Amino acid sequence: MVMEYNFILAHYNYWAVMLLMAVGFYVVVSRGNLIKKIVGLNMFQVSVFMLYISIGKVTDGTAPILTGKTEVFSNPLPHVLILTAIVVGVATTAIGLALAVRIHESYGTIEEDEILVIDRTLEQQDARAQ
Amino acid sequence: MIEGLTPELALGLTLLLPGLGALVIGVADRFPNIRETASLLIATALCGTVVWLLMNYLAGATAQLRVVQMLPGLPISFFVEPIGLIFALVASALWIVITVYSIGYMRSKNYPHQTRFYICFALAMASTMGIAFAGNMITLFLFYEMLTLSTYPLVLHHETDAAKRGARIYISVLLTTSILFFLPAIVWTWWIAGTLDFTPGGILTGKIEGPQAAILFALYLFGAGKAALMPFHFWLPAAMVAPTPVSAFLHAVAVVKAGVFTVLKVGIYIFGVGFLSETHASEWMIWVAAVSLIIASFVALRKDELKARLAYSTIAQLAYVTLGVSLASVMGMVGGVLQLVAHALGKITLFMCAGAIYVASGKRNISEMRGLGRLMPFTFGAFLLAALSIIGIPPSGGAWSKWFLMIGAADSGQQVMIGVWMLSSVLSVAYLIPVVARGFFLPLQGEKDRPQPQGQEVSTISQLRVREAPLWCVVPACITGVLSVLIYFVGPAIAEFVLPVLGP
Amino acid sequence: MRHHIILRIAAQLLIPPILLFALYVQFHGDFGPGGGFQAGVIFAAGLVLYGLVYGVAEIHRVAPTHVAMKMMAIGLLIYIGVGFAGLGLGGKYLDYNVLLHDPMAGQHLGIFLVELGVGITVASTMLVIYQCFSEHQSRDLADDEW
Amino acid sequence: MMLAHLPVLEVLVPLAAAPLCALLRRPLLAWGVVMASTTFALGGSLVLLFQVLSNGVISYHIGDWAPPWGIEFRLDAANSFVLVLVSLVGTMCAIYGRKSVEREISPEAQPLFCTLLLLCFAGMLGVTSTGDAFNLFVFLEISSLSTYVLVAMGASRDKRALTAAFTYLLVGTIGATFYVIGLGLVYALTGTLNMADMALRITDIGDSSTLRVGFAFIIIGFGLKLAIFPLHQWLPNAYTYAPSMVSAFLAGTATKVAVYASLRFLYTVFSPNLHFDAQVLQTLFLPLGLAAIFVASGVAIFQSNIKRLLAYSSVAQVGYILVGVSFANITGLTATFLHLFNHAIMKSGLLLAVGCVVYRTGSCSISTFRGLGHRMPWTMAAFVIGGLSMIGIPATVGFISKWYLVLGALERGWWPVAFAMVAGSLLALIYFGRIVEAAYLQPSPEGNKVTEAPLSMLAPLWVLTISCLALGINSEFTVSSARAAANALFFDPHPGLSMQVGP
Repeated sequence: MVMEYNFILAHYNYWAVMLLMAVGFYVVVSRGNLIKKIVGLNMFQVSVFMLYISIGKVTDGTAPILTGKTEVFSNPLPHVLILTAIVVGVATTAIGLALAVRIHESYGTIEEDEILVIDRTLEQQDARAQ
Repeated sequence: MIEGLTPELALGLTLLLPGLGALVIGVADRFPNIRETASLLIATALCGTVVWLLMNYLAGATAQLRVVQMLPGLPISFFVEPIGLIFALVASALWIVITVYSIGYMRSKNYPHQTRFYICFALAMASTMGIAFAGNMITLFLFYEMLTLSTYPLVLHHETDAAKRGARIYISVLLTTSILFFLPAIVWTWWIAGTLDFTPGGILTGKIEGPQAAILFALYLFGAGKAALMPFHFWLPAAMVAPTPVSAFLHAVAVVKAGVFTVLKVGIYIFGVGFLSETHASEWMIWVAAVSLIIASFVALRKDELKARLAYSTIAQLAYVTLGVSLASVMGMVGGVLQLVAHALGKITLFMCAGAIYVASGKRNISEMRGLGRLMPFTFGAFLLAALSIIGIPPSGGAWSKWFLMIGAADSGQQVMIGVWMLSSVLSVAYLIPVVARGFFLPLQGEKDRPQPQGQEVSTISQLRVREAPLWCVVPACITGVLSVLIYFVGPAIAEFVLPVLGP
Repeated sequence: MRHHIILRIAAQLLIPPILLFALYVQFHGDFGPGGGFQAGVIFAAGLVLYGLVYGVAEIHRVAPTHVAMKMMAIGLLIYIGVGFAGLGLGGKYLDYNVLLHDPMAGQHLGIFLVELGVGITVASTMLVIYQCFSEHQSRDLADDEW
Repeated sequence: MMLAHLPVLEVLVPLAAAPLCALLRRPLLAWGVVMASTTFALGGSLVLLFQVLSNGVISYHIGDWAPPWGIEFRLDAANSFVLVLVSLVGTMCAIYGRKSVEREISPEAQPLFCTLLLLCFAGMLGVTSTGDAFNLFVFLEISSLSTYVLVAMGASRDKRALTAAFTYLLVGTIGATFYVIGLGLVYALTGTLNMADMALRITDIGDSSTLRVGFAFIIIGFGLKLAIFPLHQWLPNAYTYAPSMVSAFLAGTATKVAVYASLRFLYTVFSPNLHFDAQVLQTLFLPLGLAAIFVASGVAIFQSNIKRLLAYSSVAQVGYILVGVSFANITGLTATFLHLFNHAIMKSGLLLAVGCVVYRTGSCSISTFRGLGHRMPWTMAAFVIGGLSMIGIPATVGFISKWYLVLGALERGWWPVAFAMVAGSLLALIYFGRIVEAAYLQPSPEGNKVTEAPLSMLAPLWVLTISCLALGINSEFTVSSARAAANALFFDPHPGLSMQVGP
C-alpha cells in the first residue's frame, strides 16, 4: 500500500499532465464554441509541454555548463524542443483564431451547431441546383 | 515472299495495322468515302498479313516479340502459335466481311457518329489481334480489357436510354468478372508458377492440386466473362441494343470469341490437357457448362426477337467450347477450336441476315417474318446454310466440331455429355429452323390479316415494299454462309494443325 | 483611452524598458538564458502594449503591417542565408565554424545572426498577428468598457 | 559541391523561396519562384533517388553535428522514393497553379499563397528526408499549418472552406500533439531523438509499457494525419472546398507523407519484431483498411460533388495502402510504396482535371459535367484515363498497384482479403461510370459555351496522365524503386548500422 502511495506521489508530474491532457481534449470535443475549442486545444498542447519539461528535470541537476564542480546535469534538450513546440502552438492558435474570426464574419456565429445548420442548408441548396 | 518482311515484323504489323487504321479513319473524319476505303484496305492488309504469318508458320518459321516489361519478369510479349493463328485468321477475314457489311448497313440507316464507329471497330480489332497472339497471360489480359473498353462505345452507339442501359450492363459485367475473377486467377498463377508464359503442356503441373486447382480453373472460366458462361451471360443479350454489324462482330468475331479463346488458352497452355485430366480440376465445370448450354437453348426457344434468340443461341454455342475444354481431353480441345471457327462463320452469317432483314423490312421479331423468305431468298438462304452449320448437320462446319467434342466426351468418360449435345442439337433445330421455315413457307404477314379491299387486286408485296436488302448487306452474308458450309472440308486439316500443341 | 492618463503614463514608462529588455535578451542569448524567440515575443509585447493604449491607428503608423510582413520574410531569410553562407564557405548547412577564420568567432557570429533572424521574424509575426486581429474590431472601445 | 549538399538543398531551396515569395509583389514573379524551386526539387529528388539506389544510404549532418546529437537528414531508398513522388506532384501542381489560382484567389493574395504553398511543399520534403524524430514534427507542423491556410483560401468561392479548415486544424493539431506525446515517452525511455539511434536502443530495451503507450500515441497521431478510416472525417470537406490546385496537391502528397512517416516508425524505429508492432498491423490496419475501402467507396458513389467524391475515394485508397502495410511482407510493402506513388499520380491527375472543369465552369457538381466530353475533350480524356486507372484496368498504374496488393495477399494466404480488394475497386467502376456517362452521354445544357482549358493547365495534367499510362505499361522504374524502398524498411531497420540484406 505504501509502495503504491509512493508510486503515485513520485509520478505526480505525469498525473498532472494526464489530467490537463484529458481536460483539454474533452473541451475540444465537447464545446461547440470555436474559441473554446481553441482554448481546449491549447490546454491539450500545454500538457505535452509540461510532460517534456518535467521529464527534463533532474533532481539536484544544474545547467549543463562544464564548471568542474557538479556532476549531475539537467537535460536541456526537452526545453529546447518545447520552445519549438510552443512556437508551433502559438502559430496554430493564431491560425485557429483567425479562422474563427473569418467564420464569424461569414457565418455570423461561432457556435458549431449553428454552423452545421447553415452548412446543411447550403448543401441542400447545392442538391437543388442539380 | 515479300522482301524485308520478317515474321517478327509481320507479327508487329498485325497489331499496328488496326491501330494505324483507327488513326487514318479519325483523320478522314469528314470524307466518308476515304474513311471507308481506308477501313477496307486496312482490313484486307491485316488479313493478308495474318495469312502470310500462317504460311510462314506452316513453312516452319515462328515469330516472337517482346515489347516492354509491364511488370518485372512479365513482359508484354507476343508469339505465333496455331490456335492464335486460327483465331486471328478467322477474326481478320471476318473483319473484311463485316466492314463491307457495315458500310452497307450504316449508310442505308444513315446513323450518326460513323467515324467513331469505325475507329472503335479498328481498335477492337487491334485488341483482338493482341489477344490472338498474346505470348503470356498478362498480355492477353491487357488486350482483353482493351477489347472491353473499345467495344463499349460500339454497344452504346445509339445513345438511347436502352443503349445506355445495355452498355452499362455490358461493361460492368465484363469488367466485374475480369477484375473479380480473372485478375486474381492470373496473380495466383503467377505466384505459384512464377511464370505466365503460354507453354504447351501447361505451367501448373505439380504446382497446385486438388480443390485449389478446381477453384483456379473456375476463376479463369468465370473470369473470362466474354465466354458468357452462366450466370455471367446477361451482358450478351444486353449488348443486343448495338447496331447489327456490332452485334455480329461482338458475338461472332471479337468479343465472345476472345472469351472462349481465352478459355482454350487457359486449358491448353496454362493448365495443359494432361494436367487437367489428371487432377480432375475441370470436372465440375463440365456440369456448369452443360447446364448453361441447356438453359440458354431453352431461353433461345422462347425469344421472339431474332437478335435476342441468336444471342441466347450464342451463349449455348459458347458453352460448347467451355465444355470441350473442361472435358480435359485432346479431342475435346480440338472440338473447341473447331467450334470457335465454325461458330464464328455461322453466327456472323445469322446476324448479318438478321440485320439485312431489318434493313429491308424493318422487322425484328420472328413472328413478323412470315413469308419474307420468298421476298428475300438470298438472305434467308444464307441464314439456312448458317443455321445448318450451327446445328451441326454434315456437310457443314459445325459437324466437325460436334464430332470432335463427342469423341472428347467419350474419351474422358463423360457419356452423359453426348446426351446433352444431342438434346441441345434438337433444341437448336427447334429455335433456328422455324425462322427459315416461316420465311419460306408461311404466307406473308398482311396477306391474311389485312382486309382486302373489294374488287381491287392489290399486291401485298408491293404494299410492303419489301425487297432483297442492299447488295452490300446480302453479299457478305452469302459469302460467310457458303463459307460456313465449306469449312467442313478443311475441318480435319485444322484439327491436324492444332494437334501438335495439345500434347501427346 | 485619452482620459486614462494613468494607463498612458504607465505605458510610456514601461514600453522603453520592455523594448530594451528585449534587446538585452536578444543579444545576451548566447551567454545566458534568452535568444531570438523570447526576445522577439518581448519586443512584440512592447509594441502590442503601445497599440492597446494608443489605439490601432497609432500602431499602424508606428509599425505598418506591410513593413512588418516584409520583416517576417527578411528575418527568415537571414536565418536561411546564414545556413547557405556556411554552405558557400565549404561547410555543411548551418555550419558556423567556417563563417570566420576562427571557428570560435565563427560560432559567435553564426549564432548571433541566426538569433537575430529569429528575433526579427518572431517580433514581426507577433505584431502582425495582433494587427490583423485588431483590424477586425469595428470600433474603439469606450472608456467605461475597460 | 552542389551534389554533396543536395539532401539539404532539396528541402531548403523551397523553404528559402517561401519568404522570398512573400517579399514579391507581382503574382507572376512569385509563381516563377514557385515553379523554379519545385522544378529544382524534382530534379534534385531524382538525382538523390538514383544516388541512393546505386550507392546506398546518404546521411547529411546539419551544422556538421554528428548524429545522434545533431539533426541528420538520412535518405534511403524509402524516403528518396517518396521525395520523388512529392516533388513530382508539387511541380505539376505548381505549373498548373498559376492559371487555376488566378481564378480563385485575388492577385494581392497570390504571393502569399505561393509562400504557403512552398512552405507546405518544403515541410513535406522535410518530413520525408529528416532522420530526427523531433525535426520531423517541426516539418510536419510547417506543412500542416500552411495547409490549413491553403484550404481556408478556398473561402473566396465557398465559405464552407473556413469550417473545413478549422476542423482540419483541430484534427491535425491533435494528431501532431499525439505524436509529440508518444515521442516524449519514447524519448524519456531512450534518451535520443535520432530515429536510427532510437531504433537501436529500443531493440535493447525490448518490450515495456512506456514504449507501448508511446507507440500507440504515435500511430494514432499519424493515423489522424493520414486519414485512417474512422479518423478521416476532416478529409472530404478539406479537399472539397480547398482551391482546386490545393486539392490536387494535397491529395497527391499530404496523406502519402503521413503514411511514409508512420511506416518509418513502424519499421525503422519500432521494428515489427516487437510483439505489439506486428499486432497493430494485423488487428488494426487490416480491418480498418478494408473498412475504408468499402465504406468510403460506398459513400463516394452517392456524392454529387466530384471533388468530394474523389476525396472519399482517397480515403478508400488509403485503405488499400494500409492493407498493403498490414501484410507485413516484402510484397505487401512494395505494393504500399507502389500505391503511394501510383495513387498520387492518378488522384492528382483526376483532381487537376476537375480543376480544369472548375476553371471553365466554376462548379464541380456532376451536373456541370454534362456534355463536357465534347466540350473539353482533352480534360475529360485525362479524367477517363485516371478513372480507368482507379478501377485498375491494365496498362495503367492502378493495375500495377492492384497486382502487387493481390500478390501480397496471396503470399500471406489471405484469400478473402485479395477478393475484397479487387471487389472494392469495382465500386470505383460505379462512381466513375456515373461521371463518364454524364460527360459523354448527356447533352450539355442549352447555351453552354464552355471551351477547353488553357494549355498551361492541360500540360501538367497530361504529364501526369501520360505517366499514369507509361508507368502502367512499363513499370520497371516504379516497381524497382518501390521494391528497394520496401527492402530498405523491411530488411534494413537500422540503416548504416547493419549490413544490407536483400532478396
